[in-house]
Amino acid sequence: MLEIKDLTIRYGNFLAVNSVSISVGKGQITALIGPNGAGKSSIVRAIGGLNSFESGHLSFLNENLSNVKPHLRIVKGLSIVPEGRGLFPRMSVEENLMMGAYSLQNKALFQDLMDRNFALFPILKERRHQLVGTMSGGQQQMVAVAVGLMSDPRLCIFDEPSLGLAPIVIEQIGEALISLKKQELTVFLVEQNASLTTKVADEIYVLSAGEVKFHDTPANLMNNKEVLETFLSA
Amino acid sequence: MDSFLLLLASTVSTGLLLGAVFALVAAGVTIVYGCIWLPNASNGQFFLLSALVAWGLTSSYGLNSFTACLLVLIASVGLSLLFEKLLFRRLYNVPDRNISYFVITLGLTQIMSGIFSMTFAKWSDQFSLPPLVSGVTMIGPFPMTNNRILVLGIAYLSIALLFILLRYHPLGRALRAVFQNREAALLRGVDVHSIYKISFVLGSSIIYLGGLLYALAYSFDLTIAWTMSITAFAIMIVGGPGSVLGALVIGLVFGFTQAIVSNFTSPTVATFSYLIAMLLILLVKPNGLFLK
Amino acid sequence: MNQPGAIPLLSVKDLTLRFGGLYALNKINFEMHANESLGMIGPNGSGKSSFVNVLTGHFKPFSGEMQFAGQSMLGKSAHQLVGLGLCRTYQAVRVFGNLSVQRNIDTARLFFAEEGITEHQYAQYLDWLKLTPVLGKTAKDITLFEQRKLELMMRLVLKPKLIMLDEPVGGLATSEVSEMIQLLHELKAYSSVFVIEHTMRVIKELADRVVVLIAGEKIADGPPSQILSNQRVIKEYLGSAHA
Amino acid sequence: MKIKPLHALLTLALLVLPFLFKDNRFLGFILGITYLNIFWATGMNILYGFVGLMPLMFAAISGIAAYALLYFIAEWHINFWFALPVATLFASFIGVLLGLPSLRLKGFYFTLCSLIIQSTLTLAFIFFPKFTNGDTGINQISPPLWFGEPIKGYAFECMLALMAVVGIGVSYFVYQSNLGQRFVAIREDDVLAESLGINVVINRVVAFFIVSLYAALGGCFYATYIGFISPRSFDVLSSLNIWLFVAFGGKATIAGPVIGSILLAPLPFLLQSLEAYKDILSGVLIVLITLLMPGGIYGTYLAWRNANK
Repeated sequence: MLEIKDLTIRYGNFLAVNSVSISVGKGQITALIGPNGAGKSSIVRAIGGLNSFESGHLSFLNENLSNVKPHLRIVKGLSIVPEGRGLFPRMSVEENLMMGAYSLQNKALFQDLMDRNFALFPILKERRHQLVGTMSGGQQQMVAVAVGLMSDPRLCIFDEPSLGLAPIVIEQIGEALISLKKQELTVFLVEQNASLTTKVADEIYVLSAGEVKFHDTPANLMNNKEVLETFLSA
Repeated sequence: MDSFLLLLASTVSTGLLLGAVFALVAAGVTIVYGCIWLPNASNGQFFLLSALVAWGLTSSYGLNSFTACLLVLIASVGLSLLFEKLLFRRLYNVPDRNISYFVITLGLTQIMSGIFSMTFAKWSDQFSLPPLVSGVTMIGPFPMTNNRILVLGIAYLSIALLFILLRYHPLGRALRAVFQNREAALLRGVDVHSIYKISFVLGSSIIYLGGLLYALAYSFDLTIAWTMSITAFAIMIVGGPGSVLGALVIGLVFGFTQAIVSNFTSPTVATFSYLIAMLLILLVKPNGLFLK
Repeated sequence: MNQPGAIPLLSVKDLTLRFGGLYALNKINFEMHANESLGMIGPNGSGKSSFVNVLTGHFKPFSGEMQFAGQSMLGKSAHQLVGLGLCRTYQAVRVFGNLSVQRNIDTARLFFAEEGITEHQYAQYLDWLKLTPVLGKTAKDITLFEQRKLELMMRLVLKPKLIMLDEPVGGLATSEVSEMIQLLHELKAYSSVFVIEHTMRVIKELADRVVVLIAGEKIADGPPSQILSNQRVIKEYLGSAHA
Repeated sequence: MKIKPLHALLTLALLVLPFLFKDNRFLGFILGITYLNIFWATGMNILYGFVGLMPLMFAAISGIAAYALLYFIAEWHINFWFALPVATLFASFIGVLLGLPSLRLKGFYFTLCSLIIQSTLTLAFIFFPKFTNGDTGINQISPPLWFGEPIKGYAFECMLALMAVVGIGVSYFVYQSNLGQRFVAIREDDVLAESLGINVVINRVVAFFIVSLYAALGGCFYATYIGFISPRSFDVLSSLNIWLFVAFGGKATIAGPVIGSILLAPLPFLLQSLEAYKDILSGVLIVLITLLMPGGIYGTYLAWRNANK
């Protein structure tokens, strides 16, 4: 569904990402983990068109993303929940969800998507009129996930959803991701927290200092001492 | 006794009207600043331009005020698009573009005031527009011209429409989204650059409307431009740069201040107080009163 | 390791920093002596950069005491602290991009004007950091590694007693990282070093002692080997019980 | 401090010119005005070019100095040469106070704040007629005496030429000195400058004091040279105009403000018939310079020369 081939990103002379190749299969949860500063967010920003990149090839549903204007990529079904959640603090939960559906072609789906999100995160229904800026980190993350789903995407990319969240909230996010997989949504999860990813992901890439060091299933990675070592002291 | 009541009535009606005009112009300035980071120092010249052109149409072409104002508003959209394309689009991706925009609009102010002094200044030194409608109606004990009532109506209707557009219409929501989180709006599918264009046209049109409403209610001269620029900036800064609610509320407050103050001393004292208020807010609470 | 009676180079007692209700730093305590080199690690948002900003006078602490070479640091602004011998670098490399490398260094030498470092020392540092070939270039046009070295040069001419290095290897290619670590080893001869990183890779080779900061609180303080096996660190760092 | 042959030639030219226009009062007057503007522009360049702040309250400081000078001369009955230093220091002290917001605000917010200060002071000039004789301004200002003889005409132009050259010299000295390097460091990155031991606050205050001296001295000589001042001589447009000379010529260089003043200052007088075009022309130049040539003439030339070196 999403192919990244030899992606290289440079800020001035700072090499952030060094010829990284990742492919995200349909209906799967593919994860990319690595400590912060490893270049994960640069990859997500390049996919979203927020960053230019030096070389490499990005294709979504085998269409070259470079030919698609950044604000039209969501119409193709690619929804990104960026690092820092990408919310509108001085708007209510409901208005944030409406912005999530800004690019929705078939407006009839709107209410159905809202109901599905309220089912996924019941708390959002009670607090639909509350300003998002006044909510806790965990609640904001739920709104961010819901906003990502409001455009009825084929692929949803989550950039560090666990950032700054308490462990129990991270569990809830994990459960939500698993239930999304059951609804055949393809997910590309970019994370720093290894425990969340190993529980939900089907395939994991480990990134360190801008280069993919490992690519394996969670089971093999668990008992691979070397991964742990590189990851902890990467 | 009733002379006091009359004074009170006229102050209230002036306060209401000035308040609405200030609120509209300040809202126009703050929308453009919030969205594009463009502090429009020539908003007073825009304000004056629409009034003068409308005056030209009514006095030398004999059009009635209504058509003149309509023509001005329509033409202003073209002018705004031209300004946006020629002057402002070039700097959209420059991070600290607000200082360059500020200097460009100061240059624009000088160009426009030069043009006015060579054209309109030569034709007359006092300008006003013929009333939209004639007659007087009594509101309780107070007489009020129908024209002023109509102008007040249009002014507050426009404020209401602006508020509804921003609060409930998807375009208004997209505008606020771009202001609150530019990149997130882009990710949700908002074409940010077209929103920049729309916000500049919307902001400028509101300023042009303010000019027309003022010209319909009061006679004015060329000095109104610089005073308006300073007042609109003061309202934006005190209300909070980018906060339309702030602009509307502080606009009304300043409108009433102007009305009350100019009854006792000269209006310049009011301008003086706006400057001091702006200075204090800039130093003490740069985010203004309404921006969290 | 250090004579018990010696005055610590840096001592921090119950240092607390609050933004509104949020505790960025909560009662941090530790000491550091001149001949020691210290490391600090902590995940994102653990308060590392707030810690550096408080110590170098960019933020005012809410409460607590900070002493540098026996003198209190409270109320001192960043440039005064340079006078005491405390300098810092920034997480993102920070040089005067539009000025030449030579002008960058000269700007740093302004501080001491006459009684600065001797010409001999200056030439020695320049040669050690291999900056002579790029002196004429504009700072933004040299490689990131050279910019990092320029940052070190600009601190050394200030005759520092302690340099706080904020993620000194950030953004470097793997080959350059080992070269930088070697440089930092040699740097210890000229000034004490305090390295802030979010992983152990650099710290375990440089620091005699490591302070671990999580959510604004010091949860561990000891030699790198001990830290690596500290259950609480691994648990906090890697998320729920995984190791 | 090496003096390049070009600079020596330029200085000599500036000093010699008044003799050439000795009898032609019209051109002589334009020359005098140009010198004054060179002096002002060189002063503003220290803040705008070296320290990186755009002080739109510059003309107000000149105004304060001019009005103070006339007040001291009239009330204390002292002659010009005693009143000058007092008025200049008084205005410079106020100039430093007006500069304090720059310790908190930068970029656009500082420029906006300086615009507000300028507008407030212009209003103050109008509304405190006791000192400024209000909107009508003060005329028949007597020129300074030199051993009993009033300095007028070409003699004044020689003095202004000398003042301009001294002004350029001082700014050249500041630019070369440690102080100038600190200013440039603050302009480039004031947080980094602070962490390299530069006391950003004190250096900004010093910069404001030096620039205020330029503004104040210029104001005093402007008043006695022109013989008439009014609030309009020291309003926002005057500050913007001086800024334009610096930006048009080339900010952060020594020659820039001089070139800008020489090219632009005489225009309003030479285009006497097209008076209203003055505003339009300077407005168009402001827009073009900001959009197309931020480095100004000399700045762009320097960049082009370095690029091809």
